[in-house]
Amino acid sequence: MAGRELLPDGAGRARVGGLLWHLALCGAVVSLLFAVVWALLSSFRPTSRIYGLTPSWPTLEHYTRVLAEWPVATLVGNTFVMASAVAVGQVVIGCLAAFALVHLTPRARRPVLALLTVSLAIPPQALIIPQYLMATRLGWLNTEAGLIVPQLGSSALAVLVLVQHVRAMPVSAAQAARLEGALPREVLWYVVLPALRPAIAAVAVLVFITTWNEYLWPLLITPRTEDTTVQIGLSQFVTAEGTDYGGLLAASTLTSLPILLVYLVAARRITDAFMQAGAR
Amino acid sequence: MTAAATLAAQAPVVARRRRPGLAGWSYLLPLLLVVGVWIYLPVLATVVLSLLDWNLTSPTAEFVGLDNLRRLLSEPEFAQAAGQTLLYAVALLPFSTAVPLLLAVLLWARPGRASTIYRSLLFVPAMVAPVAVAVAWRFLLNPLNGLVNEVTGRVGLPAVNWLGDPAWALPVIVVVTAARVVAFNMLLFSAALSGLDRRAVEAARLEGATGFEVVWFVVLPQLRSTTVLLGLLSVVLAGQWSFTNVSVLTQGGPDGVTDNVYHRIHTLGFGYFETGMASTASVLVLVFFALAALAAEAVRRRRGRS
Amino acid sequence: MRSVSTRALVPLLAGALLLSAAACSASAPAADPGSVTITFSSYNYGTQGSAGTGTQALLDRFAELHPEITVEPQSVPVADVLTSARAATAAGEPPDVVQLGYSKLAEGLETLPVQPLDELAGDGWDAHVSGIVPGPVATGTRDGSTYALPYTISIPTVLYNADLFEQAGLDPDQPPATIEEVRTAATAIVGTGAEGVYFAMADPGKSDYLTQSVMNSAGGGVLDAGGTITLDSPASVEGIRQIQSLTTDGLQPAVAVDDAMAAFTTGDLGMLVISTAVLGTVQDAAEGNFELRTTAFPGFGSAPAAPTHSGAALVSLSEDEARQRAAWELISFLTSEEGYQLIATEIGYLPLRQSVVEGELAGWLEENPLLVPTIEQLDQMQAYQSFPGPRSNQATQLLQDEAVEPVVLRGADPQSSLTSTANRIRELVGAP
Amino acid sequence: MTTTTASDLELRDLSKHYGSTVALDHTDLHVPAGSFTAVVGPSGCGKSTLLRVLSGLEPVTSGALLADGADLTRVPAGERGVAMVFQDYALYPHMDVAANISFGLRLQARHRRDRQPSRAEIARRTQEVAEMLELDELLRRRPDQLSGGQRQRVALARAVVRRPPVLLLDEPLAALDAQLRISARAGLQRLHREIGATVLMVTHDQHEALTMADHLVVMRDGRVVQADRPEQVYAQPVDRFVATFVGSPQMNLQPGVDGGLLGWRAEDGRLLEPGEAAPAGHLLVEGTVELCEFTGSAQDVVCRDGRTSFTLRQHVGTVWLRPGDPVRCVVAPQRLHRFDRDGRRLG
Repeated sequence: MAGRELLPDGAGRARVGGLLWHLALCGAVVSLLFAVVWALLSSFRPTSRIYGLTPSWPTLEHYTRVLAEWPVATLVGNTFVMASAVAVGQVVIGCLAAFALVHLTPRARRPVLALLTVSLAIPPQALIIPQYLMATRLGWLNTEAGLIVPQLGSSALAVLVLVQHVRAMPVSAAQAARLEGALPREVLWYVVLPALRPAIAAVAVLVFITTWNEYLWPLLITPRTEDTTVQIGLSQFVTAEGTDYGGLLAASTLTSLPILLVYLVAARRITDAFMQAGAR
Repeated sequence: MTAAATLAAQAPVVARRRRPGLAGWSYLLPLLLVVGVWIYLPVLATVVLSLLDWNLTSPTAEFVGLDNLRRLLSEPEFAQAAGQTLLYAVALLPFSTAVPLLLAVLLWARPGRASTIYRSLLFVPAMVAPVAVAVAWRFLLNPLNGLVNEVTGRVGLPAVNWLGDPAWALPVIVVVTAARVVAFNMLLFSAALSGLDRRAVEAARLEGATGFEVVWFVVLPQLRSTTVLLGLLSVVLAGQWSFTNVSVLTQGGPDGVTDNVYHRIHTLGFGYFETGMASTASVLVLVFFALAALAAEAVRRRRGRS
Repeated sequence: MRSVSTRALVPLLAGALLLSAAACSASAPAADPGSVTITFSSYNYGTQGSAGTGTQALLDRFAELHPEITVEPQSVPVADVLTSARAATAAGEPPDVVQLGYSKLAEGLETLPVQPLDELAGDGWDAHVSGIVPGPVATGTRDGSTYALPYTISIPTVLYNADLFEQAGLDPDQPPATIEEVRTAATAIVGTGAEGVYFAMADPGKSDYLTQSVMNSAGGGVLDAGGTITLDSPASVEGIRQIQSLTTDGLQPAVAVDDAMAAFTTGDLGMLVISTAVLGTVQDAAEGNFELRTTAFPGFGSAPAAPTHSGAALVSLSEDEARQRAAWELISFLTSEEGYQLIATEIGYLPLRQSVVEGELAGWLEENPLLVPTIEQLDQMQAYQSFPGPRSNQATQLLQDEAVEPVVLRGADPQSSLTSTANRIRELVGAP
Repeated sequence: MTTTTASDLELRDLSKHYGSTVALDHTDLHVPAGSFTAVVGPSGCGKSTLLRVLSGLEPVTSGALLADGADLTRVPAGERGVAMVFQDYALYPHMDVAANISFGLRLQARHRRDRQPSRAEIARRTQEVAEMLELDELLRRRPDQLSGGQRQRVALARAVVRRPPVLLLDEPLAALDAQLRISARAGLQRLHREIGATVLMVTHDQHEALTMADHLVVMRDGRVVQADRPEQVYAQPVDRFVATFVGSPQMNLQPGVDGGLLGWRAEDGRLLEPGEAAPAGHLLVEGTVELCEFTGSAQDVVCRDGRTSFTLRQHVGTVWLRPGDPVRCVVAPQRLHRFDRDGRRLG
């Protein structure tokens, strides 16, 4: 029953409680979003006004210049392909591993999970050099493969989350399927995956966003402009001649739009995915 | 032919076709392959690099053993960075546990359209490009004509050079990083909360528990495992979360007060091309967290909790 | 048994396929015999504003002159130029021509496969190099061979707000020429409530071009001719102390360069002493706020000003014969009269050939006077000095982080900070 | 185990709407103090809503709610002295049995200035109610380590330990298996006598309601159709719906004179001897046996006469009828139930 007050304190107090509730949350929204909104507003201020606080008429000068001189489409395209491929890759690897660790080789669960947990703590800054050398030896410089495959290495978080959800699932369904002669592949496909869909959506969203904002790896592996990603493109606004703030803010707004749109369209499903993921 | 006998005749067919051992490992292979090749092979390389003096381009690299370690431990910058990494971990802890948990509980207490809208808005900071947010903060914190000093000035507080003053720089970086951490963890807590049994909450209301008591005695205890997990994650990842803001806003300055091990490793590796020292620092960080993980595991096992 | 083996291997194949399919997608570009393709790593290429469009104009002009050479530009963030060049070299595919900042040049010469340009040029070398301003060329020369030619050079200059000068009762046509005059002007401006002056010593890119300019002008310097480190010598310390006194006396805001630039463009800062490279950006931002003017870098006491330069040089890393020739063609064009002329008009860096200044540029300089004071000071320009050895860039960053910033912005004691930092650098680079 | 005096509950013209759906429609109900009242009705008749409104978990749309005459309508859930056992028990998963039971008392101690009841008192009462419900060996167990029956008893213990004047039970036996249900039924009635509170039990099982309650309420479409002693409701159903809903097998109905209905209970039919004539004024019903449901002490015989069918109960000792046998039986006039065209009871 939506809208039902979960913590009723009688009519009077509910109204006051309601006001405090809205106040607290509006406070949180303002403090979390203030910088983001400020960045958005500043992207519409003319260069001569961009510094300081004097109000000014909004102008699209930065947007027109960025759209003309900055390869928005290629950068967003490359980044979208990279982020979605890494998300799909990690989810596939994660599901296969989570299913195996819970149903097929439970003995292996403790050591493998320990291995993954420690891998989370490894500073990516340190691995970048050897990873870069390996990727270039494979001829992946300035290629999609170079962007995608090495980032599959950080599937640890995805596996840890998915294992938690597969373990929370009632074991009876999988056992019943196996009794009817289902092969492991079929148990995974028909029993485990359908129940895992919310967790998969949640993990996919998390990985997509984290990969979208990755800076270090694309910087090295795709120096050529046509192959590189948004974050590297954004750093082109920080030049030796000072930072072109207007352009940078306009460009980052333009490139954040795809995720914001995906989120607004799927906001319901993404938050629900998290909610159901929790419910498992 | 008793029923049992006929059943037995069919059973072996089923058993023979199902070989969990082999199938199991083939399911694990993609993960082991990917993590092995792209995480643990480079770790091996890093360990090797930590024993060499090589700057990546010169053909010769000479074995220097623990010389890198000695140089690393002798320079004050690394020790300062390591100490400050723990400072980041502690400072970000409330923003990865208490604050998002409070927001998630508030949203959970009044389900409905309003809370869905608030939850979506509160998740936005996690999606915006880190560079853009950092730049926006540089505007706001400009000591001469930034909005923050404008406001504090009106209230009569002295103007502060937020990013340039060694006393304020680290807290400012923590606050700038906090928004993204709160946004992410708030959603994770919301997920955990949705798994709770709402009937138990109603039962507590009937037993006379006030709103606060319901949250304190019934809801929070059930979220302990999630809170502990997110707390541990925060301690491990605090340095990495603040990395972008440190490199864009302060480059570790002023006087190195905002530096952390991850940014120090980046400076050593990419700024100075001291590959040996950078690798040694990484090995130290890895060993520290591995020991911490083992210690946590031992504590958990001795406490007997499953 | 047979059915089990095939079906169980499906996930196995998936993993292997994922890896191998990716491996073969990196096909090498087919090189057609006639033309040569060279890569040009430039931190100006692709950036917003005049630097990006100017570099593109240069490359288009070069393509007209040399259709047989195709230049493949690689844009790289300014802070990571050396990083990506070294990484590319490690990967066996170094860029043929690199725009490398002077603060990183010394380390680049030690660690990158730089080619001697005079050998690549052959007999045309003397004619080509003679017209270029000698200072930066000297910086790029190591034991007789020149590995780097100056490309986009800028010198620190004094940008000042003519309107604020008038409000403070100063004559905008008589801008300060010495540090003492800067101090008096700043005092007057602070009287009107604005900030006085800001020396951009704490350069975000950790370059020490302004530190060297101050020390040189005060009679000191980071290094002396013999290679001894003299950044802690009395003269050097005195120069830095003078800049610090501006802050302690409230004439200079103790803020970061970005903050000061923001204040200057909104007209809240009287004078900004910074590299001419930012002229383009500041000009756009200051438009309509106030009248922007420039004057030469101030002298210290009676001695004339001795600013050094920042900016970048061109080096070539290609090993292959044909690509070396093509690389030299590009470098020689970019450092030719037409090259420098375009660099000055299109991007806003200094024209490094006197012939260009008197020649085609004369008319252009009338309409764009901002560069004139600096060009007139070209002959006083000192060569940029870098610490010896492969760790020179690290030493420069140490100087800026451990000494210059704390002293100028946070009131640390000049003598002790510079001395302790000098000793750490001596140990680091192994110099006296 | 002493308790405070049981409260008498009263609903006056009470309505509850969820958006457009009407769950309670101007309901009037009186639950006598100390009674064991069962509320029964088809699903969606509003019985669960009745509990949620009584407990305070749902606000009232209109009308009033009184306990011993005091107006409870606006009083918040925790302060009504009303305890409830949920259908799925709703135990606190992270607390052991002892903590689950004593949570209410510990809250009381927190809220009162005199900090009563004391820690020792709470321990004593928890132990006492645990023994009463045979839970004393399980006090350290967590809910997920208990069986369905044990969980139900913990939920009961948790509600009863606070000695509430009113105890609400939401389908308490629904989740139990058949065997456990019978013993639990007796347990609940014994518990009612011991704690002396007013018990209001909601169930969809009319048999359960008949056997356990001393006051039966039949609801339909958000309204109370009939509320009386169970035997009175069984004997004098106020309309066709109550007649067919209460009692199994269902009351036999056949068209009566002038469009009304004639109803008789399976046990009121008397078999005629072969050739015996129907006594005057008695209703004669004829048909052939279709199937027999043997229940140990009796047998329910389902017979068909052309289109209509009826059920006759035979008790042990008579000759058991077999499918296919012809049946002629009569019903005494005073055992007949007459309903008008709208199904309302006549006379």
